[in-house]
Parts: sequence; structure tokens; C-alpha cells
Amino acid sequence: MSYEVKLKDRIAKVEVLSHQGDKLLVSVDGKEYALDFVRISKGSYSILHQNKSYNVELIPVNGIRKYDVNTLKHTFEVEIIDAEAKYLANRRKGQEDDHEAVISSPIPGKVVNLFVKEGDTVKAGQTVIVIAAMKMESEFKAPKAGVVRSVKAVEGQNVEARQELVVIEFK
Amino acid sequence: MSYEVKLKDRIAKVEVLSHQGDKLLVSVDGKEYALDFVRISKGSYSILHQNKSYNVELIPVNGIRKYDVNTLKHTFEVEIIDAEAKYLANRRKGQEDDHEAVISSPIPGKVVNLFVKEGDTVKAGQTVIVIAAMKMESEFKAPKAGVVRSVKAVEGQNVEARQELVVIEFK
Amino acid sequence: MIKKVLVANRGEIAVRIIRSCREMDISTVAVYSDADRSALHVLYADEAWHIGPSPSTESYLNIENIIRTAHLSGADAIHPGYGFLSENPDFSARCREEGIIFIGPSPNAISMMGDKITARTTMTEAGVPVVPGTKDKIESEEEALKLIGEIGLPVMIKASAGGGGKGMRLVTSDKDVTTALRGARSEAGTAFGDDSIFIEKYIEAPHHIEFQILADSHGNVIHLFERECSVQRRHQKIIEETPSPILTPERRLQMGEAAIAAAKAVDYQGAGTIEFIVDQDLNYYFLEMNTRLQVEHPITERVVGVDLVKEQIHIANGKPLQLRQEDLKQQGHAIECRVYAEDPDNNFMPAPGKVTHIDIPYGVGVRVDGSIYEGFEIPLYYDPLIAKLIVWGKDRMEALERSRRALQEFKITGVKNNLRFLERILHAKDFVGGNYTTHFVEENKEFLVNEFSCDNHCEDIVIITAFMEYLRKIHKASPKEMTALKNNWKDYSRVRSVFKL
Amino acid sequence: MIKKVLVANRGEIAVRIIRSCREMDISTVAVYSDADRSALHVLYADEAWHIGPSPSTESYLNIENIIRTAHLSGADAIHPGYGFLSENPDFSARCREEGIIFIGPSPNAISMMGDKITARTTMTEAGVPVVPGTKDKIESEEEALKLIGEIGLPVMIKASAGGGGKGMRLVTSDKDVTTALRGARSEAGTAFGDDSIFIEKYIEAPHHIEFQILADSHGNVIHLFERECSVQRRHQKIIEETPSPILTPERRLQMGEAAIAAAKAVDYQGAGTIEFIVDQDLNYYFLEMNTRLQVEHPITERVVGVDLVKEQIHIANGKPLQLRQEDLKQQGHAIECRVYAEDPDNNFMPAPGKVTHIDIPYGVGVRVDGSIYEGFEIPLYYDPLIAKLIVWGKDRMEALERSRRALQEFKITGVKNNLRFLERILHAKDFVGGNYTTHFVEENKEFLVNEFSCDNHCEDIVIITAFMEYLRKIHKASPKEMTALKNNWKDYSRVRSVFKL
Repeated sequence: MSYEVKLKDRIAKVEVLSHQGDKLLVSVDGKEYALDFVRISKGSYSILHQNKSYNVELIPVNGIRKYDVNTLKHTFEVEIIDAEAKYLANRRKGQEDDHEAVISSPIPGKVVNLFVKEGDTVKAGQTVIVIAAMKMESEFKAPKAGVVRSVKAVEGQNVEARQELVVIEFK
Repeated sequence: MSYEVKLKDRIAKVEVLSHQGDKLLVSVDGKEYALDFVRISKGSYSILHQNKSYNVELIPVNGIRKYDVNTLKHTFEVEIIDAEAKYLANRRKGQEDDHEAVISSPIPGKVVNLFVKEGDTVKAGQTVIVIAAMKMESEFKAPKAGVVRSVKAVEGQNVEARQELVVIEFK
Repeated sequence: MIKKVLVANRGEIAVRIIRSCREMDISTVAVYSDADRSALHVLYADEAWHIGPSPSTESYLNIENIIRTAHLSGADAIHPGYGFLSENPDFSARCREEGIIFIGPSPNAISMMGDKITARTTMTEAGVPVVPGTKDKIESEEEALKLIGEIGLPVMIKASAGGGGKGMRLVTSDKDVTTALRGARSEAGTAFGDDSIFIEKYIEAPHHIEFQILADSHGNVIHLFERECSVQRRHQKIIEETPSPILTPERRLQMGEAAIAAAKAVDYQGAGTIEFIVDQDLNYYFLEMNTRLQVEHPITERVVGVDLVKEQIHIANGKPLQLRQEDLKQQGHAIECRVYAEDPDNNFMPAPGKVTHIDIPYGVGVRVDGSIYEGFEIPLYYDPLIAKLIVWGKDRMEALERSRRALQEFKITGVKNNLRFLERILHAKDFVGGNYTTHFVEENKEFLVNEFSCDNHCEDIVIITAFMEYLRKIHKASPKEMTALKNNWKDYSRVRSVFKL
Repeated sequence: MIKKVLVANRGEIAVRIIRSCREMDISTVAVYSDADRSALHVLYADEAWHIGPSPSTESYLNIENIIRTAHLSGADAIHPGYGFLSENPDFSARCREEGIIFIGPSPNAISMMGDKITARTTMTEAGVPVVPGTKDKIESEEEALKLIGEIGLPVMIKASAGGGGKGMRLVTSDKDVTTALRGARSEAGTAFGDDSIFIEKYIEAPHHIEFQILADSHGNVIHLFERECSVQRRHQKIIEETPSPILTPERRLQMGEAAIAAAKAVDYQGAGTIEFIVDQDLNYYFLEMNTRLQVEHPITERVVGVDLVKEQIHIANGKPLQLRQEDLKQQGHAIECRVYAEDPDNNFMPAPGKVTHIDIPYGVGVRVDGSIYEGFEIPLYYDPLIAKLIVWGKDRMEALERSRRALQEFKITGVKNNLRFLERILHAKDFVGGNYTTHFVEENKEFLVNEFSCDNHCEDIVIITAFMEYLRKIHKASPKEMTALKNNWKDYSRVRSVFKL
């Protein structure tokens, strides 16, 4: 009866040991927690652990497996890994393509600066292109060292969302 | 296909004449309204009527027939009168008892002042008893002129919620 | 230096104290009763400890449980807030014995100000004016006449053993003195078997004006000007403002000095408030001292530019005051509206229950301190104060206009509340004019319970919207029923010719 | 007197303007594009009129539609906010022609300040310092050497025809002057076929400091002190504060006078801002004038105690300024944090989308101006600024600590945002120290994108809570599955012995 839960890079094994009223005993990666666990309103919980007070807000992201989570001091993205999630993750892995990077903008914008041309060698972290969108400028950098294989953007011109702008082939 | 809707003492006849996209044509007590009618989030509507902007929040009260309603400047209680509501209203009417008033407190408290005793004659609006609850004092008045038939409260003593305190028989 | 504070309180004041602690990097310990497990102060503090059942006598007033929790949690100081144990000298003393810093005055200062007669005597000795009259019984008519001559009319004659208005006589004219004296004594004798009486100056149109003071452990005492608190219902303050619209600069100076003298007379330390009763000619009389933070402290914070909770903590840490009297100024004007969960249409009965929806006002000059959230169940065991709206403006008129704007935007749904009643007060002529007394609410009763009239069409729009939401829900509940309805609509639109905007 | 204002803008500034109008009992008209039917300014205004499709060129920049709407709605004045048409001289002129009051300066003042070269010349004539250098091309080496001698090192040599850094040389030492000149000219010649150059004083560690001014139609001009705006990313301001931590009282006085002189030089009316570039030795140079309200105006409102929108309206009504320079004071310290819907982890790319949840900070000294609500879909057509946090403290340290507290409580869920990035800035040593330049964000990049480390256990608590919510939902979705689960739990508790707190 244990599940895996993903938070950032960590995948934790969670197991409910007992749950009576507000008293919850649960283990995370083998570590036991005795909690006073109260649902205070929709998506909002108050947890006392050794009298430390945690106020946890859960905002579901598409369905019941993923949550944006707020505590007083932090924000997280958390995912419950059930069978469906495992299947999807495995399928993604198979498709992963790690020999090149396609740089594109998630929303429409305008090319402010284009710093590379086809055939240029780029270092990891080097700024390749600057896009202005919603009045803000965003710098796009090369994720790894490589060579510019193609450039589809022109300085001063508009680009569509998800349009291929620059392709970098990794060395 | 028309319904009755209750707001304060008014019962209005409402009828939807047409509804296409955001354009709503509706009549209230025979008066026609052509509205730009948009649901902006759960329980919240934006209505433009001849370019006047109304932001209406609806908070359901036990079910789907009653709402607490907020506009920018006002708050209301509104009730949709369907068959069930009509039945209940009729039944209530039959039971109504208008020859006496039973004064009681909706929450527990303490009797601060008791101004009447059995047999006293009281005027309409005369303060009969003062109850302190949640640190606040509330004055209870006689709704109509009458005679005090019974007094179950004692100054300085605690009373329960909905306990009978004073009964006034109307003249 | 204080590192961890236990807040021995609940509601908005507990949350407000935790906020300032957090800014000072001080850890906070909330305590809670059974009824308050989900209360905001519990959610917001670093730690939360259960201290007993719901009735406050068994939790928030339970000194033993609170002291024990302070030790268990390792708190080195306790902030009592207002109400509950804040003016209990035994609690202040007990903290000292236990080696816990009590963020407030000494037990002795609390005791001296807590006892009306000691306070009155102490103030008289310190040269602070008290309401003229006597607290000793008067047994002869000669004595009474002599005293009335000294005090001057009007006076109130009260039966020593009295209560419920029996044996009370208000005397406003010389010719009535003897009749009233005899009547009062005879009535008192009949009712209580004791015909001795008290005589006190009667303040006809009283204003309740209080001064905020701060006193450190090095003998420095300053005042942070006044708060006008005359808008009251049954001795419960509803709206406060600062500066008082009736005080003159000269009188403000005098009363500020009197407040400082009052605090010095009891060797006061911490934040405190000297309450005065002020008549139409600006004569002022000491009423009592509140030896704690007041509900209405934020309006002083706003116009003086100070965080009073932080000042309390600095004083408790033994630091000398950084503020100097000559540097302090009242900047602009601030108004506080107290939001109560109560029903103005039903005897102002407190209205516990579940908050289903809140709209909070924002923008320039607006502060809201509260303790509720959507889904919160207001318990019936405690004070129904659920929020405070504190509004600042460059002058009284702006503060008033902004308060109206903010109240208009403020909505609390699910529990009855006095928001609309507050809004009415801000439109009442007497309030707008600025010269209102403690009789204001009583005198304006009818105006205050009236409703604001609705814009043209606005009722109809509300009716339509509620109806459309109802149809939407029926539709979701039973698609079949709705299909029939839809067809009906089509019929209608065919008959009536299609409408286009 | 203005009775009805059309707000030719959207977002937080439109809402903010409507608030002040409402306090002044002025009716408000919102305008909206297709994308903004559900935007907050539409919901909040008294009237709302559609003015065109989503792209701003067809709606918020469409002068014809806006003028027509003003006439149709009977608005007697237009407030342009910031951005969009606020600095468009044609729009200001058009309003005049149509008999509509433009709440802003004359077309002429906008034009003069809008053209860099005219502005530079006008300022020089008015005795306001500009960055030393030339805007005329230099064609000979002798001329260049002479000019560098006058300006003093360091200087920046720029190709007249330049762009993209080509033909640019920074010269910091005498011995490099000739080499740099020749290099720049040769590079410029190769790249652009034109080897003429500009020379400008190079400001090594520049501060961006601006002064707020107010000018009425009677020739009165005052300044409301400065705002320090050096925390920028790609010329976009992120955090502003006032007072500037680096200005001395003397320099503040001088710059204030320069700002007033600048405004007078163009016969300015309304609210405006003079931007200066300031070096480490507090030399200051006119950069440009913003002939409108600034995004960051609330920090000035807070420390000076004034509502700038109301002042704009008073000026537009032809009233003389009520504020006098000698009465103005900076009270305490204010910091503004701009909340953008952008992804700091992904090149600060704007992040339109649906807001699913908001937690807003409250309490003493905190103001939030915003334009979003839960369920609101941020459109991708406009600026991603969604809220501003304005925090006041009695001094810089308190404002800083309070801003941290407020940011910690501020949560916007559903869309990526820079709230945690802002929080990091307030913990960066250079920012805390107060002497930061416009290079601050670049220099602190690594520190700023790091995350705050989690308390002990806090990750585990988050994991547990999300998991329990998941189980709860599964349970609701399929009771059968959950029953099995429950039995399983029972088994576990039997095996492991029942736990009690």
C-alpha cells in the first residue's frame, strides 16, 4: 500500500501506517511522522508535527495526480506517481532526444537580438537569441556547447509561439 | 417557462427570452433587459447593461435555490421560488402563530438586564431583556404591545441557545 | 533579547502580533483551544500548542496551561494581546516568577490601574483631572448641597446601594436641587433600605478620547497622541479615528502631558492607553487606564508611523525608547472600522457560523487586519470581532471618502456582519460633521439601520443573475430537464424575433 | 470640474485610477479589448465599453475608438495611465480638439521630452546636467582626443552607424585612447562603411534615480523627492525604493531643483518623472522625462502622503497645487516589488495563463495593487505585470524586513511568476547593503535564481499532504477502491501497534 511521490528531483516512498480522526501516522522514505492532520477548507490543510505548524495549500494541476503546493515559506510542484504516471514516464524516456536543442519561444514575440548564425560554435550558457514578448525581453541560452545547425529567426521580425528559431547540435 | 424570484419583500416574475453566447434577453416583471452576460469564475458573473458594469457574486445557501448575492455596492438574499419552495411556504403559513412572541437568544449567553416580570404590560419596541454573548450585549424588544405571560430568565444567570426567556401575549 | 514569543491570545490580534515578530525574526508559538484548531493564528504561527477546551476559562484564561506551554516550547516571552489575561496582575506576576518575560507592565501597575478607587486617588495625586464628585457616601442634605455648589451643575445623584436606575436623579437647574436630593434619597431608602447617595458631575455630551503612551524601563515616557472613540454601542467601540476632530492643539498638548503624568504615577512600562471623558467645552477627566495594547492601536500606528507591537518588544527587551516626543507628529488622518460577526437587524446578536466568501478591499491607504478565511467557522465562545479596516487619508475628508470606498468593496458572506451598518455610520451627518458624542449611535439609530437604495435596474440584474445560476445548476443536475427548457427558449425566440445587441 | 473619467488603459493601473475616482465621487468608464472582457478593470468600473480586438494596436492604441467611446459615454476627461497612449502627443492633441480633458501634459511638452535630441538640448539650456559627450559625429582623431580631454576618462566610443556592440570601445586609461579610437573607427568602417564615431562619458557604476514632480496650470512646480530604480533586468525595473539609500540631503536638494527646472523648461503640467543616471560620486545626469504616471508611483505616495492620481485630477481641473515644497517630507521608507507573470527559471519568459489561487499579504505597512483574481486568465497580448507590492517601514531596515515577510506570504498559483525571485533580491547582500547599481541583477544572477532551502521535514510534510489529498480524491472517485485501502490501513495499524499522540 505504498506510493511514490515526486518533489523536484526526489522520488519519495510514502506509506500510511494509521489514520484515526486527526491523528495520522505515515512514513516517508522509511522515516515515521506522527501528525495532527486537519483539512481546514478545500485544498487546504493544517499539519502539526511536534507542535510545528505547517499550513499547506494544494492546487490541483490537471486532475488528481499533480499539485502546486504552497507552504508559508515555500512553493513546490508535487506529483503522485501511480501506474498511469509510470507508464507515461517510461514512454517519454524512450522518445527523449539529447543530441540537439531546438530553441523556441512558448509565446509569440519579436526577435530583439540574434547573436549567432549557421555554423557558429557556441559555449554552454552562451546567449543565442533575445525575444521580446508581452513587453519583456527574454534571453535564450545554449544548454550545452555545440554548433548552430540552423537559424530560422531574423532580428527585428516577429515569431510565432513554439516556432523553431535556432537549432544547436551538441558536440 | 417563467419563474418567480424573491428579493426582500418583492417577488419578481423572470423569463428568459433568448440566450445566444454572451447575449441574453430576459424579462423581469415584464421589463425587458438586453444583457452582455458572462460567467467569469465560479459563482461570479459580469453583466453589462447599456454599458453599465455589474459584477455579481452568488454564494449558494444550502442547495441551489437560495443565494447570498454581492454587487459592488450592495448585498442581497435571493430565493428562486420553484414548486418545492411554494409548497414549503404554504405549509409555513398554515402554522404561523401570531398571537404571542417567544423571546430567545440564538446563541448561549448571560442575562445582563431583565426589565419585565410576569403580568407587566409592554409597549411595541420596549426593551424586555438584554443578553450578553460573545462579549457583546444585545437588546431584545417586544415586537408588538402586549402582556408578559411568562419569564424564564434571571438577571445575572446564563441561558442556553434557543431557550425560552420571555413570552409576550399580544393584545 | 527575546527569541521566541508565546502569544497568549487568538483572533486578529494574535495574527497581528505574529506578523511583527516574524519581521523581527522572532519565533512564534500559538496556543489554541479545542474550538480553535483551524483558527488563523494556529495556521500562521511557527508552532501551535493545544491548551484546553473551548471555554476561555479553561484555555485562554488558564494560567497554568499557558505557563507550562511556554516552558515546553522554550518561549522566553509571552505577549498577552488584549482581553483574556492581558490585564491580570497575577499572570504578569506569575510570568516573572517563572523567568518568562511578560510583554506588558508590572503586576503593580496593572493592579493600581485595575482598581477604580486606587486609580482615581492616584490620578488625583498626580494632578490628572478626574470627574468631579465623591466616591464617599453622603448622608446629609447640607453636605450634598455644599458639594453640588463646588462641582457645579449639571450633576447626577446616585444611590450608594443603587442599580437599575433607581434612586438616580439628573439635576440641571438650581431650583430642582433640593427636590431631586430628597426624591433620590427617599427612592433609594425605599428600594434598598439605605438612603445614602453619591454625587458626580454629569457630562452631558461626552466624548471618549484616549491617549496612547509608551514607557520604557529607563523612565522615558512619551505619548503618541489621541484616538477619538465616541462611536459606541452599549460601551462597545465601533469606529475610532485620529486625530480627534474636536481637540485643539493646546488641549491635545495638555491631555498628552496628563497621560504621561498618569503613566509615570504608576511607574508604567510598555504600551498603555489613558482614557478620558471630554465634554463639549473640552474639559477632560481621567476615566481609566488600559494597561495593554488596544484593539484600535493601528490608527495610531498609521498616523504616527510606528509599529506598536515592535515597540512593546523593544521595551520588554529593556531597550530605551528610540522615539522622542519632539519628533512625533500626526501625519494625516486614520479611521478604524471594527467588523463584527453580528446581526444589526436582530438586536446586534453575535452571529457565529461559517464564512463562505470574502472580498477584501485594497489600494492606497487601506489596511485590513483579520482572522477569518473562506471556509472558517467562527466559534461562538469568543469575541465576534473578525476584522478591522484601517484607512488613512491626507486629511479627515479623504480618510472618510476612502473608508466609504473600502467598505463598499468589503464583503463577508455566510455570517451576518455589520459592514453595511459601518458604511451607514460613515454617511451619517453627525459623523461626517465630526462633532459626535457617545450618544451618536443611539441618536442616529433609525438612519443607521436603513439600507442604501439600489441603483436603477440593480435589483433586476441581481434577480436575473441568481436565476441564470439556478438554471445552470438545474442543467448540470439533470440534462434532460434542461433540454426541454432549451427548446422552450427556442420557441420563445422564434415568436419574439431574435434579439441582437 | 471633471465628473466622468474614461480610463484608456487596463490592468492594475486602470483599477488603481478607478479607485481614486470612486473616492472623489467621479464616475468611471472602462474600455476593453476582446481579450479583456473579464478583466478586473471592466468588473470594477461603473461602465465598460468594448473598443476593439485583442492586439493593442487595434484597441488600447486605437485613438479613434477611444475618442468615440468618450463621446458616447459622456466622459469629460480621459486618464491614459502609463504605457499605451500616455506619451502620445497626437492623442493629447486630439483630446483637446474634441473638447475632452486629457489628464496629462500638453502635446508640446510630450513631444519635446519624447525626442531625445530636443530633450537633451532643452535640458542643457535649462542648466540641467546631461551625460557629457557629443551627439554630433566626430570625423577626425584630433577632434576626438580634444573631446576626451574635456570629458575625462572613462569614455565610451561608439560607431555613429553602430549597433550590436560593433565599433564600441570602453577607454579607462590614457595610454589606450589612441589605440581604442583607431580600433573603433576601423571596425566601424568595416562593419558599416562609415567610420565616424560618438564619444560619451562612461558611467561605470550607474544608479537609476528619478524624481517625481507635480506641476499645475498656474506655474507652480514641486518635486516629491526621488525613487531609486536601479534593480533592473534588461532595462525593466523590478524593485524600487524611496528614499534612495545613496543620496545625501544636499544632493537630493540639488537634484530636486534640477527636476523642477527640467519640468519648467517644457512648461509642464501634471505629474511627471525626471530620470537621472547617477554615478558613485553622486554626479547626476538627465536621462529622460516620463510625461505620465509611473508604475512605481505608489512608493512616493506612501512616504510623502499623497494620492498622485487625485493630484493629477485636481491639476486637470485647473486647481492650484495645495502642496507646498517646504511642507513636504519623506516619512520613513517604502519599497515596491513588481510581480510579473514570468518564469525566472526559463529566461524570464512571460507566462500567460489561468490564475488558480492567490494568497495576498496583509497587515501593517502593506499595500497590494493588482489586476488578477482566482480564475482570471492572463492574456498574452499585454504587459505581464500583474501586481505590485508596496511596503512601508519607519526606516529602510524595517521596510526590508516587512517586504520579506509580505513576499513570503504572497502566493500566486497557476501561472509562473517572479515572487520567489523578488524574495531572493531582498536577501542579496548588495541589495541589503543599499549601494547597488543597474548591474545588480546581472552581478547577482546565481544568487538570485537559487532557491530558499526548506526547513527540516518540510519537504516530507508537503509530500504527505499531497498524497493524502490524492487518496481523498481517489476515495471520492471510487468508494470501492478506498474501502480496500482502508482495510489495508487497519491491517497496518494492527501490525505496528496503534499510535497515539
